[in-house]
Formats: sequence, structure tokens, C-alpha cells
Amino acid sequence: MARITASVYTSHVPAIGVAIDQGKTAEPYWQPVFQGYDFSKQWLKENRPDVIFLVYNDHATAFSLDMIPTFALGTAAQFAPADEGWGPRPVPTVIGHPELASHIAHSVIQDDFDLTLVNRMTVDHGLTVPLSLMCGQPEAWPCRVIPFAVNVVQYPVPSGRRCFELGRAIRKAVESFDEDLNVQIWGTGGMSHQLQGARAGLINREWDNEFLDRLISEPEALSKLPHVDYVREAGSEGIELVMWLIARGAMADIAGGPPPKVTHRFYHVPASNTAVGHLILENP
Amino acid sequence: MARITASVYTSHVPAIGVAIDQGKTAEPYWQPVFQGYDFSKQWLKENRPDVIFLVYNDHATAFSLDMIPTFALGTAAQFAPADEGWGPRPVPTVIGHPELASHIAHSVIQDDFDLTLVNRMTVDHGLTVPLSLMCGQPEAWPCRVIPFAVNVVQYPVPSGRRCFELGRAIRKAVESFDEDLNVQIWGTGGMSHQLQGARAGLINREWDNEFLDRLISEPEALSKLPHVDYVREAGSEGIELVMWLIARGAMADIAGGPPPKVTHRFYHVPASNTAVGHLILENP
Amino acid sequence: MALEKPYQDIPGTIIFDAEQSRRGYWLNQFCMSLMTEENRRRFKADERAYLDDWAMTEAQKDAVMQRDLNECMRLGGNIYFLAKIGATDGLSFQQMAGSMTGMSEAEYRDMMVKGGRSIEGNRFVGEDGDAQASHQPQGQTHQQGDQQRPESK
Amino acid sequence: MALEKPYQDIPGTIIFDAEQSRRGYWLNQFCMSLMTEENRRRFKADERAYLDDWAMTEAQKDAVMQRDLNECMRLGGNIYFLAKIGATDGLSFQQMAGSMTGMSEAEYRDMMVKGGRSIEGNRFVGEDGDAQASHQPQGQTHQQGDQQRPESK
Ligand SMILES: [Fe+3]
Ligand SMILES: [Fe+3]
Repeated sequence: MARITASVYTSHVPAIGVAIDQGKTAEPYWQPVFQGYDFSKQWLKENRPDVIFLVYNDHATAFSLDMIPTFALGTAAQFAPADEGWGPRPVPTVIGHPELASHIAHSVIQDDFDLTLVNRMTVDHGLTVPLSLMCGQPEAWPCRVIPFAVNVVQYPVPSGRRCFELGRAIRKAVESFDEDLNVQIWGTGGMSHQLQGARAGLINREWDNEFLDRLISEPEALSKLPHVDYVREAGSEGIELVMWLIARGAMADIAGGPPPKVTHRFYHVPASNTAVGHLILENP
Repeated sequence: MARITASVYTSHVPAIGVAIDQGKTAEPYWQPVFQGYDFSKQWLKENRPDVIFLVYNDHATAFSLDMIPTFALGTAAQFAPADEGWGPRPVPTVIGHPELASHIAHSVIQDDFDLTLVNRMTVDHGLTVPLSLMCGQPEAWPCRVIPFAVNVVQYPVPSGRRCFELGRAIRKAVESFDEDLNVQIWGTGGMSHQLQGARAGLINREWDNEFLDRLISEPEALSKLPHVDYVREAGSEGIELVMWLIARGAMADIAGGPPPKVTHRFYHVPASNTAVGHLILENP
Repeated sequence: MALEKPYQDIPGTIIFDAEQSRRGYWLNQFCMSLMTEENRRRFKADERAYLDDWAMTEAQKDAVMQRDLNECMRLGGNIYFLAKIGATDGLSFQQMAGSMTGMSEAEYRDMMVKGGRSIEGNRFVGEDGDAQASHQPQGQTHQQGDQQRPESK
Repeated sequence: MALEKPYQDIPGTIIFDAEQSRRGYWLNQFCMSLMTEENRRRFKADERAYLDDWAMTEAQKDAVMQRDLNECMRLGGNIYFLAKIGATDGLSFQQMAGSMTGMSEAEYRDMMVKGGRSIEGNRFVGEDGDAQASHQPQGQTHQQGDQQRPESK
């Protein structure tokens, strides 16, 4: 039986990808950011999953306004890194897990989540930067990755509550897969940032840290937070944090199991315009 | 305030489109099919809506396996008839209603339906044949049309229950639109037919008529029918009938109003491989 | 996989689920390519060469070239995709559907005009309806217990 | 429309909802077109001619040519789409975001290194934070009550 062993949460700032790709990780500006992931890289090596279910958002890369799926599940065999305007990042192609992805689709759609299945798409920094942060610069990513893209670009985006319930349904789906697989679920994006208008550059350190606290200890209550609170308190792009609730909803305690172990926690300001937050939670 | 005044249900067989386009409607084979719509054409003239919310499915036309949305709402200004392999049907371009469509998207996504919004697509016989049946061959369609495409091609497709609840949410959305619009909702596809394998040609007249009875009088109970019953009893393509439940769920009685008036009912076998069913229900 | 697939006990019926879709991905995408006149022309000019441009299995290519739609379905094809092959050949949905039953075009059309195939005996595998494997293929050509496929569909 | 839009009382912030998306459809699709080198070259060679190929309003075209991202946002642009213009000009997200505040690049970068813009006074329209209209535009160039836009962004 497949099972979800851990969840990982991290920001996915594009400038972090640039810093990695251009070998700037040791520069004074970047060093404190990457230091926060030293432990995580080692941890991932020692806890290598078979599959990562990676929740992220596309940033007007694979999806234009032609088609805007609320939830898009990648069921293809592979996904190439996207050209976001500066050429594709020099990172490995993502190898998918079509069998598990199709299985999850089957289960989750029957649980009333109206997914869009995607068999052809490129993946942008939203997906590749978290992999780089956690894996460094390998020849190939250490395991298979199922991309799961959430619309947080055009309103209305799915509610925190909906995301949390989806996580619950994903857990159920994974656990009904016959093959013995170690699956991690990652939630990415955020934390506080605003890329537009007179309020650009907004950071809310206190709110972010309370979000981390509550994500750990009272995720169900946290999931009820309305969108406008994210936007008001964490900036217009802070809404990306709803994606973390998908990963959190898939943890064992939500289905009546024991609370997760907080393996790692990190917070740093800034990376470019953004507050970097990072958590690793393990199911005991 | 916009309101849903009536719902229309009809099969959308491609051969019906061919018969219309090639002027064969008076031939002995086709005459009994089109006779069933004589009343309906007159009725539509006398009850011309401002907007039709038209629920249908795409038949591997606008959507390939690259992207399979469970529910796709057309928010564009217009939608051209598709070339399904024999050239586009000689019918008018569909003029959308972007304002109402966007409004419905806003409301329905906040009600936890995970729509995909589509701004560029062509529409196939699933959408144009019902318009032809109900409107004949006008220079322009008599009103605006919002296309709503449901995945009934790749399993799992949304459950009847999910479709019914979506109809309810659409009604609520329409009624919160400020402009004074007369909106009809149409559910298309079916009735019994199977286009594949040794069981091709299956028709189940009794089951179809019971479906019509129950759609009128006990839609909520009918919505609980599992997929496998549709496939077993009405053929593999009979599953299209789940789409009728979206239209039915949007009627007044579902929200506590009075039961609809059965304005018209028609059933005929065959049109090509398919049983033709047709209903008009009006909110009193 | 532990998911329920309650639709597997229906005779003569293949449900296009995620598993079939994976199996038939390139077969179906090949079919979609036939939606332009240019590609239909290229395909008709040299079917084999055209098919070799797609990551399809040999079995899938053979089934397409033989127009064996039942086999195409088993190998992951979906009828709405396969219909693009039919359109290329100038066939209607009725001709395509009929071709999968072993009946001649006239026989199938006749059956439909008389009210279509009966559901009786065709709900579950193992009943005694005309769509059950024991009664396959159907049609005049096969009435003498002849198990050969019809010459041409 | 009777739908609640509770996000309209946040200062200096435009939410890209379905209504903005309709308004900015062609503006944003134009931006997407800049994801190929060929199109970036054509755009740079003659911006006006390139823009005239899109069903954009005059105001949208002007805002693009003046690189007035705040105006682009008001006219329906979304920052992830507009970023393709930035990429064409060789600008980072930080440079683009900064350009919308009136601050110089160095000032904005400095603010970020010091922990970013404070939330205090910037939650609701009408408070007294630095993102409120009464304090716009920001940056050294504007400290003397000068309401002019900076020369170059
Ligand atoms: Fe992001
Ligand atoms: Fe259909």
C-alpha cells in the first residue's frame, strides 16, 4: 500500500532559481536563504520518497487565459522545464508517475473534486525551485514527481477550506493504491509578498509566523481563513499559501492519526520580494 | 435580477446536424424526429430567452487528451463551430455572455465547484445540434449562449449527484446577477446509445422513459443513480444523461419553489445509433 | 489497484477510464491529428509511414491499418477519437458502430430502425443476449457458427 | 453585480478577478506572446506595430509603451503576464515590483533587505501607511511633495 510519509512546505521564489543556476548561493545576500535548506537536503537524502506529489501554481507559463483550471493534475510520463522568458532553467526533466496520478484522479474525482487532467505541460519555477532547494543540482531528480497546479492567479481561487478537504481526499486516494510507495506531498508558494502597486514589497513577519504555528497545530481552523485575510495581511501574492493547506490536509492527524513531528522550521526575509518560509512535517 | 425561466433537455446526435444541414428533415427516416421539435421551435420563439446556459460535452474536438477538464465554462465573447472532420457545420457563430459567465464562475467556484474557465474554444455538435433542433436554420442564433462542457468521455466522469448540486449552484449564481435577464438552462446528450463493441446499437426504451419520469418528478433521488447503472442500462454513451441533471438541479422546485410545468415531452427511436429524448420544463 | 471498477462485468463494452487512456494516449492523439485536411491526406498517402511518426505500439498501428475498431478500443482507443479515422474514410458514426458488431451496414441499420439492440440478456457478462461473447460475431455472414471476421468492414 | 468583492478596500492593490481578466484579456494574451524570442525581437523592433496586431484598447497600448505597470494593472493586466514585458526588457521581478512604487531600484531593494514594507497602516484604505494614496508616489524623487512620475523606470 502506498502511504504519505511526510509533507514539505516552501516558498518558490523565481530569484532563488536564478541564484542557484548562476552559482550565487554563497553570496552574502543569498547565503542565509540557502542555509535554511542545508538540513532539508540532508533529510531528503535520508528520507528519499518514491514519489513527490508537488502542489504549486503555474505563473502564466503553461496556462494562459485560454484555459484556467482550478485544479490541474499532471498525469503524463514527463514534464519539461518551461521557458519563462529567459530560457528554460538548466534542471532535469520531471519524470511523472502516470499510474499513481491516474489512480489519484479516479479516486478524487469520485470524491467530488472537479479536476482537470493534463497530459502535456511544461513546469515553471513554481515546481522546479522547490525541487532545487531540496535536492540541489543533481543530474536527475531523485524520484518521480506528480505536478498538481492550483489556480491562484485569477480570482476566485479555491478557498483554503476546499484545498484542505482536497488534501484529505488525496491522502485517501494514495492509501488505496496497491503498490508499496513512499509518497511525500509538498505545498509551495508564499509566504507574504506583493508584486504589484503601491503596496509592492509588503512583508508581514508576524502573520507569517502565526500561519506556520497554526498550520502545525490547528490546520483545520486555519483552513477557514477567508481569502481576503491572506491578501490584506500577506499581500496580493500571499494567497499562494492556500496551497500549503492541500499538503497539510493529507497528513495522518487529519484522518484521526497522531500529530505530525515538526522536523524542520525556517523563516527568512527577504528573497527578492518575498518572505521565505519552510517546514518539514513527518507522520510518526 | 436574472432568473432561470425554463430548462430544455435534448439529445444532440451528430447525424441530426447532418440531416438539417443537408436538407433531409422531411425524409421518412428523419421526419418523425423533427416533428417532435415542431412545438419546441414555436415555443422558443414565444419564449425567447436573453441567454441560454448550454450544458453539453465536447467529443474529442476542442479538448484532446492534452487537457481534460471535468467542468469547463466558456467565458469568451464568441465561439466558432468546430471542424469535426467534415468541415465546420454551416451554422452561426455562438455569441457568449462574458459578464454573466464570469459572474457565474465567481459564484460557483466560491461554492466549491472547481471549474476550468475557457476563453478560446470551438464548439462541436454537442452544442450546435440542440440549437439547430430548437431554432432551425437562422442567420444568427436568437440569443446569447454560455457553453458549459462536461467531461463524459474519460472516466471517472462527475457523478449525477455532483451534476445536480452544480445545477443548484448555477441557479444561485444566476439569481445574484443584477441585470434583468431571462435565462434558460439546457441539458443535452443521450438518451440510451452505445457506439462501441459487440453491444453497439443498444437502446433501452423502458429505462429512458423511466428516466424522463423521474427527472420530472423525483430528480433528487434520480441524481443518486451510480454511473454503472447508466452504462449497463443505457449503453456506454448513455452516461451523457448525467448532464441533464445539471439543468434539472437549476429549476425552482429544487430551491423550495413550486414544481415545474411539463410543457413538452417527446421520445423517438432511432436517430442513427441513438434514442432521442426531449423535454421542456418551465418554472411557473 | 484497489479502486472499484464496477463497469467490468458489462458484455461487449470497454470503459475509457484513466488506465485505458494511458494505454491509448498516442493512439488517440494520432487520431486527433486527423482533424486537418493536410494530415488526412498524408495519412492516406502512406498509412504506415504516418503512423510511424507516433509513439504507438505495433499492435495499435496494426489495428488502425486493419480498421479493427474493437481491437483499437481494447488497446486504449476511445470511440470519439477513433471517429476521426472514420471521418477520414468517409464513414458515419452508424457505419463505425455497426462495424464493431460483425453485422453488415444494412443489418445494423435495420436493427436500429426496429428499435435498436435489446437490453435483455445484455446487462451482465454471462447472460444470453446477442452481445454476449458466445454469440459473437453477429450478422448473416456468421450465422453458420462461422467464427471468421467479415471480409471487409 | 451582487457578488461580494471584499478585497476592494485594500490600498495599492488590484485583485485580478474575472472582471479584470475580461478587461485585460488581449493585454495579457499580448504579454504571453512575448514568450518566444522571435516575438520579443519583433516587439522591440517596432512596439507600436506589434501592439496594433492585438485587440487592445489605445489606453492599454499606451500603458505598455510607457511601461506604466500600475496603469497596465488597472486596465486588466496581471503581474505574471506583465512580467513577460519585464523579461523582454531584461528586468527582474524585483525591478518590476519596485517600479510600481515610485522608489528607485536601490531604495526598493533596501526596503526589502530591511524586512520589507510594513503592514502597519496598509491594511485598509484610509489608514496612514506608506502605501496609501496620500503618500504616493514614494521614493526620494518625490519627497518634496513632488507629484511628478519619476523620469525613468
Ligand atoms: Fe509563486
Ligand atoms: Fe454526445
